[in-house]
Amino acid sequence: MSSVDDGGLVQLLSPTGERVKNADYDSWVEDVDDAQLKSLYEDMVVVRRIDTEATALQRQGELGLWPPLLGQEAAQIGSGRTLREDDFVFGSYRENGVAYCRGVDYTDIMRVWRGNAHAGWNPYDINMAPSQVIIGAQTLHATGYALGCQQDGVDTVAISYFGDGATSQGDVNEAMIFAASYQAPVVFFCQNNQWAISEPVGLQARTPIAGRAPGFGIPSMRVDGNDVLAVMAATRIALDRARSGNGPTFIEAVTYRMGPHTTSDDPSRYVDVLEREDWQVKDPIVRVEAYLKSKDLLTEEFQAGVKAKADDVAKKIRAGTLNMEEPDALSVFDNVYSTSSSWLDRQKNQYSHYLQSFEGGH
Amino acid sequence: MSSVDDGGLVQLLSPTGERVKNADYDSWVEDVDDAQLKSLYEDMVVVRRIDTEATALQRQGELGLWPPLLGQEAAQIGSGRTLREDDFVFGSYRENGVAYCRGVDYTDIMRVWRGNAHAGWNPYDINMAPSQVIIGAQTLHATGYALGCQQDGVDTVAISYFGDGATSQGDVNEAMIFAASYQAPVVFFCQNNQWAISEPVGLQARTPIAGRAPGFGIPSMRVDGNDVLAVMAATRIALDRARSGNGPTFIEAVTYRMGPHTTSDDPSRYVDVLEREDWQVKDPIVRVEAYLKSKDLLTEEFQAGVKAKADDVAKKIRAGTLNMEEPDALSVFDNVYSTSSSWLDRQKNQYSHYLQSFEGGH
Amino acid sequence: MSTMTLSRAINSGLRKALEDDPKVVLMGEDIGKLGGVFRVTDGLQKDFGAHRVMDTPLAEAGIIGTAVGLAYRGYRPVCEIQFDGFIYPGFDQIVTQVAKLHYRTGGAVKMPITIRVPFGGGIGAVEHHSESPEAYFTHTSGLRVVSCSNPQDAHTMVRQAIASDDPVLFFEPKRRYWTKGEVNEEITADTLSLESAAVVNSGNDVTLVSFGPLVATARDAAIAASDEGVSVEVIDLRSLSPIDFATIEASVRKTGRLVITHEAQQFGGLGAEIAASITQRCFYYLEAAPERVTGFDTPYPAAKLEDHFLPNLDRMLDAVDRVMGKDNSLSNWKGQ
Amino acid sequence: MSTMTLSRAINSGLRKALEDDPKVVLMGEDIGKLGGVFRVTDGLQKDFGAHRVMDTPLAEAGIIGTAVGLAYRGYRPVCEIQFDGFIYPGFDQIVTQVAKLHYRTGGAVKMPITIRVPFGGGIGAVEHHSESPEAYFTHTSGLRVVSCSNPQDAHTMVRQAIASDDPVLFFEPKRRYWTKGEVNEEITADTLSLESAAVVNSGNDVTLVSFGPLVATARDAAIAASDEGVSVEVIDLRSLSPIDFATIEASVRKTGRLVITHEAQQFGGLGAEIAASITQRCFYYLEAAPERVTGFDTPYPAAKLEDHFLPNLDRMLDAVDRVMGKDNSLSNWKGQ
Ligand SMILES: Cc1ncc(C[n+]2csc(CCOP(=O)(O)OP(=O)(O)O)c2C)c(N)n1
Ligand SMILES: Cc1ncc(C[n+]2csc(CCOP(=O)(O)OP(=O)(O)O)c2C)c(N)n1
Ligand SMILES: [Mg+2]
Ligand SMILES: [Mg+2]
Repeated sequence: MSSVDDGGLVQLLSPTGERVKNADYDSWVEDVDDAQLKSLYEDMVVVRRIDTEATALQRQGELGLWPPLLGQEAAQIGSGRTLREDDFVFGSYRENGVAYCRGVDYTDIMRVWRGNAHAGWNPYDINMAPSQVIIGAQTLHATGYALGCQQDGVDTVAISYFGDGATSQGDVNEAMIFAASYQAPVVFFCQNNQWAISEPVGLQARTPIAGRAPGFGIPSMRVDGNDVLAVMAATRIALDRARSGNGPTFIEAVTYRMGPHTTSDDPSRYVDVLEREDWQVKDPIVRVEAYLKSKDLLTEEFQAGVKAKADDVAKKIRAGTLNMEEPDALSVFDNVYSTSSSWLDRQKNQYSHYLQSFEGGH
Repeated sequence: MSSVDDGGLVQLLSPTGERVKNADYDSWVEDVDDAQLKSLYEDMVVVRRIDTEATALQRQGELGLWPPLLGQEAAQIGSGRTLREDDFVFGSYRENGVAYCRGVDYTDIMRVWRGNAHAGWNPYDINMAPSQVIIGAQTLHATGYALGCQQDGVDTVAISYFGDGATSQGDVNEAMIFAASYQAPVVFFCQNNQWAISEPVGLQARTPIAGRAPGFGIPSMRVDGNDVLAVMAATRIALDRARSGNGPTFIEAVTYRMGPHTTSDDPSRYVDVLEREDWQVKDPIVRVEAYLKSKDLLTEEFQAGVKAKADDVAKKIRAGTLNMEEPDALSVFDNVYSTSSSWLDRQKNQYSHYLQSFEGGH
Repeated sequence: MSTMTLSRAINSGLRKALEDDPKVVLMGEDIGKLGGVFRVTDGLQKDFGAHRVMDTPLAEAGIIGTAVGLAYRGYRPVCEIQFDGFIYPGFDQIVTQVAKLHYRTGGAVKMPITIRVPFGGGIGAVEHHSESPEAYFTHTSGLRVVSCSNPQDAHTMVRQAIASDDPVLFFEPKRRYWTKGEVNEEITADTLSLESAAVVNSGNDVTLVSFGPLVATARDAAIAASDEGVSVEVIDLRSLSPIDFATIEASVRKTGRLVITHEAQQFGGLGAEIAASITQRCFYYLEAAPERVTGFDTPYPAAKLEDHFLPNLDRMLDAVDRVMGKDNSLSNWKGQ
Repeated sequence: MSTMTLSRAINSGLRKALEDDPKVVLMGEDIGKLGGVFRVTDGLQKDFGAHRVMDTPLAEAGIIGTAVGLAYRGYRPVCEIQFDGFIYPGFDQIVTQVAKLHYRTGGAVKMPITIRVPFGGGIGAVEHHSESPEAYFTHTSGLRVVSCSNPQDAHTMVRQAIASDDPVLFFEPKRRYWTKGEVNEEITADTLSLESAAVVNSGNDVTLVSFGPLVATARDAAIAASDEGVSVEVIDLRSLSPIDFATIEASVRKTGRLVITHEAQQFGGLGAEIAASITQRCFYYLEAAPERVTGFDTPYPAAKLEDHFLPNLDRMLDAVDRVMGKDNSLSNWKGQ
């Protein structure tokens, strides 16, 4: 179970919604009752709706950019929902579904993409770092944070999200080396969505990505990333290992980027439509829907409730985005340092004078 | 044979000089006849003598620094001797034994360590890059060079040498990723001498280093690095794989740094004498001596010849070092660019004026 | 001669280089099928093959480091860094290897590597997509650094950069990629020195030094200034290292006043070097201290604030007023 | 008060910091049992344990990147980079993360990371062991950069750096590690501003600005100059970013002449910023253009050539002669 490099893929819920038995993983999701299942479903539907709304907002010129998570809902909700409040998340730019699980204020998700701020939220409010644009850099931060937890003697875990492309960066490899060396309580969660912009995963790795970690002395799992239960189980195994002092774990969640890299991207230049269709049938939400149906849980009432929730969130996001306050001109100088800097103070002062010269009619 | 991660160590010659049979590796050294064996022995003795001489020169103030290769003779001679003239070596600073195999002018080995130049030799004269101080950087150069060979359609191979500590650097991991992705004809030769200055290999890697490469899709071998025959066999396997278009190979040569990191180092602060004694009995030269003896090849005449050769090389090195020409003052400005630079020309011109002002009696 | 965008002009320059020399190879993230996120390499992989236009794994140190190896082997790699802010993982290989190998080997090993970097702001992007890191490289001995401001230069200079036996950092003004202009593709790489600045607007009162994306703004500023009776000479540096000081010096000896503008942060930016060097060379000609109009000494801000951060026409004119001793925003400034 | 070497003074400062704040952790290569290649951390792992004085795997990006995570968690990491030339693999984490996180998060996340860098030449070392990379960091907004020149400052400043909530690059003049001086270990971190320069020699004719290893040389130059009747005021910058311009300005208003010296390459070095800024602030007080005495714009050369590369007393005096209008090496120079 713990060290996979044969390309095997853990799956607990088949694309058609059958529950697949797995002796090693089942116990980790046996508490997932009907209510929990329904709520996982709701979360996935809601984050997909957020994604659609954000894409629409971008098309309408209200956002500068949006990186869709379409297709990766199970990977993000399945893992995000297993985290404890005190755990700390270090993601890339695409983990808006995870941020949702962390209880982020909806509007905060949009600040970065509207161009109002570099960080949408205060990391300490939801124990999640802001989006990280430098590919892979956050994996080291997670490792360092985990070292801090270890030194503090608490069983808090750091988790880092990153893509398949990111695994080529030196930082990600160094993060594994540091984590292994100190047995840091960190989870490396790789969403292998098959693409790094236009580059297929095969360019980064000729063998399954999950096969790398064992070479660093880190156990790894390769799971169906479109299977919310498999993702949950794997994440719980990893969190449990970290909490109990047994060090890092690497999870490869095999999924697919159903949309463009970002709203600026044109995947028609490089994605084979047939490949996309193959993945369409593996949709993470559809299979839970089928499973719920097989359990007679997909009532009209339930579905209406989910839809209402999604609509409500979308509405709030839209309103929050449109009503977002513009940053103040002079705030460009704020928070460069935590204390004052003679040089920067002077520069700010001069620019403030400059701005005033217009008001005064220069 | 090709993918080792169980910690097993290939050995063809035991510490006491017995020839150990190995079905997978024997064929790769079956051409090593008595004459070759004797010459391998001679090379190891000579490079050890170079090492001793250089250390003495440093103690006498004739060199600024020297990084001994004491204990690593088999790793360097065993691999260095298998290379073809057109193969290209990218080493660190410790591969002076490999440089010897490449036919370097003896004095050239010393230029860097006397402080006369940043590179001892013209890389194209012996197809070996100059010493590289930035840990791990050369592994990418080897990969790029190998890509060039691939594109040129020749069966030349690039080989990169680096230490156990280097495996923690992002560059080394990226080199493996690029090499695997393009199936570049490159050999990654790691001399695991158990130490990175004062840090034991366990800090860099909790599991055998050779276990990493397979995760990147690169076959690896873990060999007794103090066994010149095992090293030869492994290197030949790797070279053959590269030449025949089957991509990169990783070799971990398990050896021991019997001396200090450099002449500036004080290992008594961190090395356990007992550990050192354990390795003393695994000496790479002693075992070949025993093997030669068992074959009645260790005649007095042969030994005298080897000693004479070693003494001669040492003498030449000493003379070459002491007679090395001092660099010309204005050469500090040479070769920054391959063409002239208006800025630098002016600076050189001014400094030349400055120097003249002393002569003129300023 | 044909009309094309700046990005197309680079594309055509790369194409010529690939045609002219089989040792030229392009490397980078998404430069193949996609043609780069700015389409600068559009169509080149299709025409020259994946071995000459190589999509690389996602690792900048890997890109630069393998380019070093290719250069050792006699190739002339042209590396694309996708955005300015992503050059830092490759910084070590650039500074310790690319810049130093020719010196290290006493001239034995050449490093004819071109590193193309779309740089600068003004496109409303997220963090790390709008930076101007040129000063890190101009302070690094062994590198040449250039930046183009118009389609013709873009075309000619990228060919010169590739033809140069020295490593060249080639900074492309990304917000001007869509600027159109006439391009003569017959100009060969050896026609021009890679070190020469261009006087793009003649004037007598103030010398305004600019490069890359701000040359257009500087020219606009010169026009606006002339409406107020101030004659501004605009210089397009083109080469950022070395700098063609002779051209600036000649101009300042005439005007007696110098303003330098760049998007990069001011402290230790290229403007400091130009101000210091010109002060030294033209001390007795200067009527006022050189002024700098630059980005602020903050990280590049969120998109909604970038119009404040970026030098614009008004800030340039204000600096022109300052060196002219005219009424300006700091006339009544009491600060330290 | 006790007499100690500069390296010992830092050691004692680190010890105090470890004692005073349980959140202070030291990280680096060989800093544990070995005590660092310069023994600056000698004995600290023994006394504070391997969890507070951590030997790290051999990877600078890893060191800085994990320090960022520790800072997120409320720690105050003090990272040692073994030699100046090895900071570049960590450059991306320093520039894109350490420098920007406080700004990125609108002040929510503090980065009280100290990065200790033994820097500069003069010790006869091999390549990459003698560099002065400070200008890369002073040009990076969000970082503070300091350098000490004597044991007392070394002790006080390392404690101030660690106590600062901002990230601080702490450049240690490695060739002065063995310089001895009186150190008062009772001075607490908050006694002094981390931004103040010191006038270490008063004078009236020329202001000579220096920092780190060259302060001692500058003081010697002042003595030599006074023998020739020229009175040189020597300033030790201490803070390289921001720079205490008020102190330099006051001095230059008095002397009217400025010479700046540093070991780093000249083009785009810190000297350019000082010359440019002081020219702007003191234009009407300057009697001559500011002069710079620096390393050459070459990579750091082989040890046998470093005495040429490094600024020394004679080159400083020659620059003093230049700003004084006295006979000097360039008096008859006909170059461009
Ligand atoms: C250091 C760095 N290099 C390049 C980029 C440009 N870039 C942004 S996203 C991306 C692809 C990332 O792919 P992956 O890691 O698989 O994540 P995904 O976008 O698929 O979630 C690239 C190349 C960057 N942001 N940072
Ligand atoms: C980037 C970089 N960081 C740190 C150093 C300092 N340093 C020089 S050698 C060395 C240890 C190298 O260990 P290893 O890779 O095992 O090679 P060995 O010296 O044992 O042959 C270190 C840390 C360096 N040269 N380059
Ligand atoms: Mg991906
Ligand atoms: Mg080693």
